[in-house]
Amino acid sequence: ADLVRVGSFPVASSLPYYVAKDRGYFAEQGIETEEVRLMGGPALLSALISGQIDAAANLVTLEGMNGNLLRAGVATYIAINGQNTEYPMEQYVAHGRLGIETLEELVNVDKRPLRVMSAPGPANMAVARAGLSAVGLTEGQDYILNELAMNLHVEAMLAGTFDLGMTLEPNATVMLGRGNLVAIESGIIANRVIQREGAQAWAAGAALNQAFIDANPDVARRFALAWSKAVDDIANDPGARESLKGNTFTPDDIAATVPLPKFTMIKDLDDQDLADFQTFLDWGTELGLMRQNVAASTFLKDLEN
Amino acid sequence: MNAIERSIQSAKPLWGVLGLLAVWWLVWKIKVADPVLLPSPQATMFSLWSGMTDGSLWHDFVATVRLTTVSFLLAAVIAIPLGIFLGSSVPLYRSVEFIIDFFRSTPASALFPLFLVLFGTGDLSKILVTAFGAGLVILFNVAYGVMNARQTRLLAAKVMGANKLQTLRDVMFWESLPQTFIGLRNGISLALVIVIVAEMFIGSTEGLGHRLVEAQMLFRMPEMYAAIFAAGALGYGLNWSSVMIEKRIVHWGGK
Amino acid sequence: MNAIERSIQSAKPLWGVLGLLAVWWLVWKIKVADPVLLPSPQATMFSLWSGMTDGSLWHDFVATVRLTTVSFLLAAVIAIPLGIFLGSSVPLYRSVEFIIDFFRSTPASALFPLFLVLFGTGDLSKILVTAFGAGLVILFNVAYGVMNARQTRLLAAKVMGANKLQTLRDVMFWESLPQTFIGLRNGISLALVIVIVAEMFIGSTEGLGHRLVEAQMLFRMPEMYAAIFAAGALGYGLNWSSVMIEKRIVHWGGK
Amino acid sequence: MALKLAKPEPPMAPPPEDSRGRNPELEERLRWFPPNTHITIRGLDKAFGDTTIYEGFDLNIPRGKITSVFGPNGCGKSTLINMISGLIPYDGGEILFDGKSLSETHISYVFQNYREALFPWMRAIDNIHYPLKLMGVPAAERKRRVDALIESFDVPIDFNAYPYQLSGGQMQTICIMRALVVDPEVLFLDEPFSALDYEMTLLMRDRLQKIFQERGTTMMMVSHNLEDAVWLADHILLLTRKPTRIADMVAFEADRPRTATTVSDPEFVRVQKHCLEIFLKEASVR
Amino acid sequence: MALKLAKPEPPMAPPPEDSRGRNPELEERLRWFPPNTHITIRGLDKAFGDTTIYEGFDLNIPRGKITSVFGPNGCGKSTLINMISGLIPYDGGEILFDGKSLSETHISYVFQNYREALFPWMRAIDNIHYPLKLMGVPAAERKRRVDALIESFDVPIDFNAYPYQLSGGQMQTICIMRALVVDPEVLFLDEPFSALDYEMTLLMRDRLQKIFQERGTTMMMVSHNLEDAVWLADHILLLTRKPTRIADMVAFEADRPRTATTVSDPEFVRVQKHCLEIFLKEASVR
Ligand SMILES: Nc1ncnc2c1ncn2[C@@H]1O[C@H](COP(=O)(O)OP(=O)(O)OP(=O)(O)O)[C@@H](O)[C@H]1O
Ligand SMILES: Nc1ncnc2c1ncn2[C@@H]1O[C@H](COP(=O)(O)OP(=O)(O)OP(=O)(O)O)[C@@H](O)[C@H]1O
Ligand SMILES: [Mg+2]
Ligand SMILES: [Mg+2]
Repeated sequence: ADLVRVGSFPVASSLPYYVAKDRGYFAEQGIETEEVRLMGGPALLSALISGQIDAAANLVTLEGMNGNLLRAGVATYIAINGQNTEYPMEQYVAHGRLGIETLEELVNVDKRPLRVMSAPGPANMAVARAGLSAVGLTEGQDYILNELAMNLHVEAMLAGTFDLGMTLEPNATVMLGRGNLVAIESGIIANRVIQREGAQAWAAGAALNQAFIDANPDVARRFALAWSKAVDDIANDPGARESLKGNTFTPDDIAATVPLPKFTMIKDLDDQDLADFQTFLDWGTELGLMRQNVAASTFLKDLEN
Repeated sequence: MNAIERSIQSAKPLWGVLGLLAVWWLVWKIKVADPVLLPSPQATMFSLWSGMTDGSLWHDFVATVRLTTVSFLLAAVIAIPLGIFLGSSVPLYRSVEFIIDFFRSTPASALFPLFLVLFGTGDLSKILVTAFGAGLVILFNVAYGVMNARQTRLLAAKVMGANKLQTLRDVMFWESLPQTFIGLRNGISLALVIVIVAEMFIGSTEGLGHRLVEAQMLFRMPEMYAAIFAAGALGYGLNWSSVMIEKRIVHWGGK
Repeated sequence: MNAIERSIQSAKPLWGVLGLLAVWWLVWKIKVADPVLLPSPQATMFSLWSGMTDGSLWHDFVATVRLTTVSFLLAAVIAIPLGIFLGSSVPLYRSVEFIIDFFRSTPASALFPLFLVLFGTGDLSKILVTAFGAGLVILFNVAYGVMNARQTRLLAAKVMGANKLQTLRDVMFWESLPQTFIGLRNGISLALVIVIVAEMFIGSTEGLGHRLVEAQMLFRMPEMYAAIFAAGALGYGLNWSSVMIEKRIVHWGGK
Repeated sequence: MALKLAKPEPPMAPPPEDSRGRNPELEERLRWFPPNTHITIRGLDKAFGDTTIYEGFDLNIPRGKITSVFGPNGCGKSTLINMISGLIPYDGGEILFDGKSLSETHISYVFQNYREALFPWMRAIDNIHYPLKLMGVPAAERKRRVDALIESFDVPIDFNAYPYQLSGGQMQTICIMRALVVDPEVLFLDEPFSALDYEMTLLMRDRLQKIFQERGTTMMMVSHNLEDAVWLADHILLLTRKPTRIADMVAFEADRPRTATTVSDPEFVRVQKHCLEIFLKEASVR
Repeated sequence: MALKLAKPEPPMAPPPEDSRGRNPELEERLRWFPPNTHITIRGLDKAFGDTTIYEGFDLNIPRGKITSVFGPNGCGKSTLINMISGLIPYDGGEILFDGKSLSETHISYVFQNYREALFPWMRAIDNIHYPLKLMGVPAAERKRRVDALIESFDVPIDFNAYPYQLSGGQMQTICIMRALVVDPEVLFLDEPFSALDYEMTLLMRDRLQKIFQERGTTMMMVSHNLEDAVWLADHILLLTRKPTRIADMVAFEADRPRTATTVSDPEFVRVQKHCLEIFLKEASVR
């Protein structure tokens, strides 16, 4: 079998990889995968650039595109994940003591400045800021934003250290099930950055290294096919969620219900999706999260044909 | 000293364990922190026990012990002779001190990217970054042990015609031995810390660090604290072995 | 020793810096690692320079210095007397050794949740977790310094009628001072490490750790290595201050 | 094992007599402390591992007298005064101080190991000041006493130097001065002149005698120099090889102050000769 | 500043004569090394900080003789032999060894600080073995030599003890034995008998003389005991207070082997008295 080294960050967004593996879709395609666990984007991107892995099961698109600007094609996406209110990923959770249900109600809260927590990294911080400035709050004056490592989110919110938190799944589901916390808004990028009804934020996805694709075009094609099959399963078969257990940081008790992003193969993107993706990337560039503009479609590859 | 006294003597460490558990229990009891966030010692000990007996915690424990031991031995084997050599000449040490203090003061987690790039994502990277971190601390302690050695002993060796190498091996090594053991104990704890952090932040599929992060992400608090407790107890155990070895070797301390 | 010799002498640390940069340059030049991942020293130094002059790096640098200093001083003020006290009685030390070795061997990052829950995410948490970690290392070194003190000196004080407190203050403190300084230097580096790690993982809007993690996320490698370099150099500087103070105080080392 | 406190209390008021005119308290006291005894050692046992140094060792150390201890290397002289002064524990028996307990008695000790007994972090002068500081003597008074002592010794030492900057003999001199400055009730000296030059030895001998005459300090001095030992002593305690016994307790009663000419005194010569004979008989292994 | 090597090479082949029948090499050599000189010191300077110890100090140490050094505390005796044996640097002047350089010469040194000079991690016996090990003597031969030495000394010491388990005198004995076991060409002894008892001192004195007679070792011994100093010496070097000068170099030529009765020899008494007079004159500050 052909070997593909896959960098995986054990979160729900990597689910297609685990489904394809668990259900033998890679084996069907004559592919053997070697899983390399790496915690987070920078490590995945480094490993892609240095050729230690051929694929990343889940790489944030802003980070991947940043990598592409340094070395074109290191993160060539074969599938990307959409997230919005329907497919919640990033979301605001408020402490019950604020007594609010929507982000807009924050203006009525007396407490100033609010203590706000964000998922770590400049991109997440920017998302958090985007949401708060959209409802008219000013950083420093109305709120203090702290970034916090993902593994500390549940504790920090439950302990009441923060009034408001911009967290990701599955942390949101875990914390909402346990304490005096209220879900406020999900799909923040779609709602507050792209600002189009029904838009998807294409914030992450599965990527192959272009060098690998060039060297093994057929392996890459079969890899994409297996991936595609897993994506279909996830959309249509709730049983596919079984693969969350044990493989990812998803508690078993919420595996059946935890929200998942909309895993989408490149061939299934329409023009509107590409436009939304471009809007997202441009926003990143504007904020300095990416060093320069990049055309959304350049590093998206439909390998299935 | 009779047998009872002796067994009370040797039960000393138990007081430490009990003290720790007692404070913990108290903190938990008076609800300084939400019990969901800080589980009771009982619950943690139960989780520790079940994790050890069902083999899952035991497996991670063994994985961490293995990595720590290998890294620590590698560090010690390189750092002790090098430390004696560098410490034997103050000007020499001063000229490399920048590098030593530089890397001693850099978090291992900041060096992970570099080691990942240079040595890949496997255990090798973890072993090397750990040995590097622990080795520097050992080196630093050994070198200072040598620099603070009693002059008369060095002069005695010199006048007997010991050459540089013999002085290093027969005098400086022994003179610095009490300090070397302090360095080894600093190093062994640090090795454990770095291994765990590496298991936490470099991807890992086993080890206490991996277990810790997983328990944290899955919000299994007793399991998380059980992993921490296992790590701390392991650290104590490794230190204790070192004390036992030191006791047998360094009989002249303070004399 | 004339003026030129003396200035060569005092330029010793420079050799360390140059050596480090030279090895780095070489590694970069022969492309051991992809240059995108490991930038050249020139590029890094340039980023360091521009970061320092445009004030952004400088600001983070100062924030880290502030936290480190406060935490370190807090640690030293508590750990030195406590270490002397505990070290003055071996059985006493043995009975708390478990706790000391336990926490010395637990990664600070594993303790973040606890400190976070107890003290929030502000600077207080960071200062306390840092002081805790650094304090344990200082304590450990001081206590061993006292335990390895020369018996004759203690007996001399005893026979002169010094009470426990006076022996602690006038003899054990001084006898353990060379070891205490080694502990302080271990502690100061560790304090810096923990502060940076805390800035990386506990919420932070400034500091070298925050800068490091941000540069890493944005994949700005020269900026990341500039932050690491700044941290390492800061560590060296803090150690150097400690050596200078030690030189003035501990004049009798090895005699 | 900690040191025992003095057992029989000193009779402050005249002790009560019983019906038959006997005074049991006084008798008990006299059993322990024959008149003029300062320190009583009874049944002392001490061993290091398998090596027995003392076994059932008895000794009375007279009050207000100088007792010289003379014995072969390794017989246990340092061990003995270390036990008396409470620095090392003993395995059995009793060491009792008449009048006050050890902890209430002001003792001074000049260590055989003079190098390590000084505090290298203090200048020589501060080393001498230190025991006074411990006693809580105010700074001005302290300075007065130390200055007086230094003046009376008049030795060419830089008192502002640190111990490790001094020669062996200078260190030993500082050790002696540190022991004397506190005006102790009991003074132990373990080979106090071993590193001193000829003149300095005579000076120190003389100083010790002067202080003894002025203050009546009980002194116990170990010396390998028989001339020094006899010259200073009221009694010379001669010890055997280990397991250590008392070979003899020789009195030397020449008038004080003794001078340079005392050594040619026939009594001095006789005592010295007698001691040497006993030493050679008891100490020799050959 | 490092020690200089011997300057004039020893004449291996007969030195060439120049046209006028003179031999400049030999002349140069004789200027530095008068016949029978082993170590030549010329214009030696040494100061510690502001305190000058030696300034332009000249000395010839004869080959195959015992030179005793006698001088007041702190005059610089230890400093002098430390400089000669290359343990501490000097500020100016030259110390030259005739024949070989210092590094080629086998020297032994008995430190005044006998406690720290022993290695506490080795048993007493291993401390004695150690210098032989350094010389690369094979184990069997080493054992033979050490055993022979121990037998010839016949002292009641537990050679399996660690140094810190020994008494002061026992430690010093081990130090002396360690120095003697290697059969050195030059032997430095800094107050080697200071902690020894009467009998042990006589024994050691005697042993040193025996070794000296058998092997002709050049010896330089510091002692504060004039009897020991004169008894052993061919020359007694008398030093003044610092800045240190040579007060006198007194010869004592009594036949060897000298015995216990030598000390009543009129020549011995005369030399001892003469030395003491000079010492008291030169050393006194009062
Ligand atoms: N810590 C120890 N462990 C084992 N043996 C010891 C220890 N200390 C002393 N000894 C032994 O006890 C004996 C007495 O020692 P001590 O120091 O009292 O002798 P000393 O009479 O003072 O001799 P010196 O005149 O040489 O100073 C010696 O034989 C020594 O070997
Ligand atoms: N490291 C030093 N720093 C400053 N001064 C020193 C140092 N070492 C020695 N001295 C001084 O040098 C002088 C000579 O010291 P040295 O030890 O040679 O004397 P010595 O003749 O051996 O005396 P002793 O008979 O007491 O052993 C002394 O006055 C001493 O104070
Ligand atoms: Mg003794
Ligand atoms: Mg000397």
